[in-house]
Amino acid sequence: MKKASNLWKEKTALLELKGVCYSYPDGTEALNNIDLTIYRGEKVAVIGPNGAGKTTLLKILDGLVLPTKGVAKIFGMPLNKKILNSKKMYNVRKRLGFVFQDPDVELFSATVWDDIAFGPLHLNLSHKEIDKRVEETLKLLNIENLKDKHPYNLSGGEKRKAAIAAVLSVDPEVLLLDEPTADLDPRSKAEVIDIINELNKTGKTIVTATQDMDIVPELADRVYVLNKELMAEGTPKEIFSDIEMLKRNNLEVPEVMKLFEVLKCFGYDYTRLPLSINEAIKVLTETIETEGGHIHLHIHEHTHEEIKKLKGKYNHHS
Amino acid sequence: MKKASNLWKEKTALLELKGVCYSYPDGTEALNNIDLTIYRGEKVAVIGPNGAGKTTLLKILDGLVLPTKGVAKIFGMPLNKKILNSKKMYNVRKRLGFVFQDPDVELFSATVWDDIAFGPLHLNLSHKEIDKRVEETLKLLNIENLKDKHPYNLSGGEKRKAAIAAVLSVDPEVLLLDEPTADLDPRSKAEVIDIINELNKTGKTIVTATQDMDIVPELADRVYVLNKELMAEGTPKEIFSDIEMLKRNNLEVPEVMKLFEVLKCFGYDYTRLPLSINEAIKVLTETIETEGGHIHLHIHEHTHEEIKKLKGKYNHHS
Amino acid sequence: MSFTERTLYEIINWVRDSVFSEIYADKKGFLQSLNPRIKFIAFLCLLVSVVCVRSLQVILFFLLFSLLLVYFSKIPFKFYLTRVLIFIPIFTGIVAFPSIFNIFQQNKGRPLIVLYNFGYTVNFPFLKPFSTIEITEEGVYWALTFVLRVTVSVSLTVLLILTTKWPSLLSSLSSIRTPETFIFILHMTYRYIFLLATLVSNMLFSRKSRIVGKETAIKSWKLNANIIGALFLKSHDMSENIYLAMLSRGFNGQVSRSMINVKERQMKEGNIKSYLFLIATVIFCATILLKEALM
Amino acid sequence: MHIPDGYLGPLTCAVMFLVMVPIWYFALKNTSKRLGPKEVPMIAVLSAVSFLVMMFNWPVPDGTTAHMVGGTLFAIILGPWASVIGITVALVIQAFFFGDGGVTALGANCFNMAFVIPFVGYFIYKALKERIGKVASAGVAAYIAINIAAVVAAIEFGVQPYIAPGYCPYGLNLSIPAMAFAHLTTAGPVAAVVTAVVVGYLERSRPDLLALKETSPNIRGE
Repeated sequence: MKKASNLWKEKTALLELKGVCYSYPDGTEALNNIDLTIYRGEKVAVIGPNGAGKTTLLKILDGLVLPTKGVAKIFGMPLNKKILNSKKMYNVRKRLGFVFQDPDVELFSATVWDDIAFGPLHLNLSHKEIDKRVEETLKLLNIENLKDKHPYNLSGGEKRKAAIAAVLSVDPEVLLLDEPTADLDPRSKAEVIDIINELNKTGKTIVTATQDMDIVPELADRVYVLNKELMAEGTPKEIFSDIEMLKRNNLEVPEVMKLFEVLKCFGYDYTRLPLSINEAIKVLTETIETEGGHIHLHIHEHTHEEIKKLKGKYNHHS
Repeated sequence: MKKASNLWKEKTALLELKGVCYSYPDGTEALNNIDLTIYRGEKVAVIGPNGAGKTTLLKILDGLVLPTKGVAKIFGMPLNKKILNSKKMYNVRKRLGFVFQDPDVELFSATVWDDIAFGPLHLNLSHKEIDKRVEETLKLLNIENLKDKHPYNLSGGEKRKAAIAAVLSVDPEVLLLDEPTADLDPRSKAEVIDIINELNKTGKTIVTATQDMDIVPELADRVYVLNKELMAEGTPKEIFSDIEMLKRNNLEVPEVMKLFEVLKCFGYDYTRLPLSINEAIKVLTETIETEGGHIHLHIHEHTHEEIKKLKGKYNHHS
Repeated sequence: MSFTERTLYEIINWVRDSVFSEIYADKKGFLQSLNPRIKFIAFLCLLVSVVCVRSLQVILFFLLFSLLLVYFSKIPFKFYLTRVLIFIPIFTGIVAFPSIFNIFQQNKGRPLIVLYNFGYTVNFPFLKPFSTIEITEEGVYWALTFVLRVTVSVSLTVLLILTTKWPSLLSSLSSIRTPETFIFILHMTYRYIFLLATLVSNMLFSRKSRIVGKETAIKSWKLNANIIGALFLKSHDMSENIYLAMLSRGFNGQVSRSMINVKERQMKEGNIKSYLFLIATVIFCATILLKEALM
Repeated sequence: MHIPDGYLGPLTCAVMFLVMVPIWYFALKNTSKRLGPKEVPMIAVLSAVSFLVMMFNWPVPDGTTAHMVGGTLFAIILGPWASVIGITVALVIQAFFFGDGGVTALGANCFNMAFVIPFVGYFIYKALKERIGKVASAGVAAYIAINIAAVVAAIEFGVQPYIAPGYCPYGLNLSIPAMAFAHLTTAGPVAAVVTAVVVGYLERSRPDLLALKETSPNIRGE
């Protein structure tokens, strides 16, 4: 496993897992020997295939489930059964927000307003303050129009935003998101990504579990690859450079990266691999500006061979 | 709305909708004035945002739900309430297979074997024939190892394959798939796409409803854009060229296309817009071979301006 | 965590993890090797006999028999005993305890220990008039019989479930002439319990994750009701889609030959041994019942 | 309210099974004839819900717990005959899962919870809903139904000491007050509150589920 870059060492660790294992009561192993740290203000993504234990990991980080082995420290406090059932957890939970993959699980009240007010109702706030909180949250996510609707009647994108709002209303420091873009159309996806990034800018720490590789560069400064064990850790760039490792774990790289590797076969010797369209534009501009004004694509003697290799490298198709 | 290309007119129409409208019992409109034809042997994709009515459309095509207005013809037979409840429908449904988005809805028996046998059991086949059908289907999808498992012990990818198998065992001519790659990791996604294309090669007609733009070029020769009404129809290339229309409907184009448009800004004048990595390789090779051995990328006077325009064109982000 | 949450969470996880895991049904022990339908009938005989038997000694004999079966079916005793005793028998013990005292008995018994003599007749609401508080011989004997009978019944039921896979067990019901529609619904219910339990468990998790202060009992009742409402809605929707999926695959409302896979394989499993076991059980039960009847 | 194996003597068990046989027969006949294929998965899924609902144990002031059966709710949505099937299914599974509600006592348990509750609940709801509204009548119906069922159960095991010793040791003088007290004060209110809230919830979000019966009473069966 790769080591965490030193950069993060200086930051405050908020959530820490040490040697964490988790088995279901029937003995099936979900997580094995996980060491992981989330620092204040980061955007971290946990990526892995179906059944890799991503959701379980988030549940442990949220203090909902205890590891069967190893230590989970939340805000510096090691969790145990006693603490988990004590009133101390209220303070911990206030600082953590967990958005479940299935928004239906999050929305069980009669109206969206009630769901958003659910958390603040436990904070001993006055009615007026609760009102204010809810209104602010509605505004933040731009869903004021949904407040009186029954969750049952919302579309997929609206449900997702309502679920995020329901968690945000307690104003948590850390936001744990399980597949936040699942089942969303491209527009709703973009909106949710914007919301998450906006929240990160206001200082919230973001942990996202996902198997959608295309959103990783936008949603993470740092990535953990999980497949029951931690397989790798690093910046998105570092992770997406190790295609063999990704393929072993049923994952892949964003499409833009693939295409740039194709261009390489045609003789484009880029300085760095872009992960998104915007980065691609930057990289192209840079190369052209430094390489004497142009990039020259051509078929050289190894092109066909390299392309063949490349196809084999990326392809999950048999 | 664009017109269907003439090519398909000569083929046999299997499913036909004429002026189809659908409203939910509470009055909400789901579909409005849909004209659509599915021809024998095609691969068609129906794309649209959350809540566009894709699932309802498939249900109508499968003869599960009657349109509130307009005519649905299945294998040339116009449906009405009487036919829908008559025994004739069993023969019709035998020729149609519908894979629901949620595999849990499809897998209601105690074991995968039983789920796959459910369809054939209702065809009045002998036990021996049923056995054979099930075994063949298991083999076709390469899931023999799952046959005795309970549906709740399957992973996401396995569930999806089991659900497809459960529908395939009746050997339908037309396969209607609702978001077949939802919730799958990249590897399982690739496997499912392979299976679908394999089935199409053996002569099955495929209709896929999806909001994942990246799989559309692989899963469709022809695309309908649905957003309560039909917004457009054409080959994937035609559809993905109309970015304004896609954006209006909360959709977007595959990443590879976006990047090629970026290359255009840098002076690459490609002959056609590729939709996938493989096509991109082909296009690049062609251009280089015809354009005197190379492509020349550079910053010309309009590059920056064009890129700015391009970004605005694609972006759903605010 | 409140009491509600804890019990809910534990029960749901218990359903999810231990009941559905079938660890012991996969072991290669005696009961596991029997044909499930024949085993099912044999166990019904045993259960009925236990309910019919009067004497304490004979019930003990049944207990011994069930423990022998536990041993030969390779089920760890510790696990087995906790699973059997923890719920019903302990509860029954608490329920039965007062019945050893004369004041809670219907019939007058021989006093074993006299705890208190009032010297006059006491009238107490719901109770028969009494003048002493005593533990009676009959009271102790019948309380013991009661508790033991309950324990043996539970023990047999647990043994049956632990050694049989659920689909086989439910299909076995058809061997006692249960209608196919009913068995089909049973199978589907069983299938969706797991799915809905996962859903409920996630709803509870999501609630727990957002409870950041003390919750009053009334509030938690109302909330649970909301969760049940949401569960109802989601299940209802799901059932409509299941129906359409079934319809799409040729379902015509007639449930016939629903689970041939399980059933057919059952027919092949260890037949001779199973019949021997059934015959032995029937002889065992019949002898005991006859003997009692003659006594 | 689940009566385990060993609480009831062989005679009571046999009688209760005999009573249930025609009820089951009519329920199945009614279900397949009147409800149609659509209700098969619906009954199955709602049985699963009922199974889970029975496991929601609620804390009550005296330190014990109570649970509801969901029978009234089931009957309001699917009609009483479908509820007989649905709750029986849940009870069969529970009998095997927990040994809770015994196998030999299944007849008795089904009579109390799968027959008495849905029928009493359904008819009270039907009689009251025009007068005091759906939510309130659902609560009242659930409260009365669960209490009547509890008393029926109390009679079943309260007669044991008169028939045969070695089963449930308490006579009617004790069993009826004990069961009635527990259900009047604990399980009853829980069932009432939950049923009412759920009906309110459905009224707001899916009124069609509650209205179905009114528009087509004969499909739902009575």
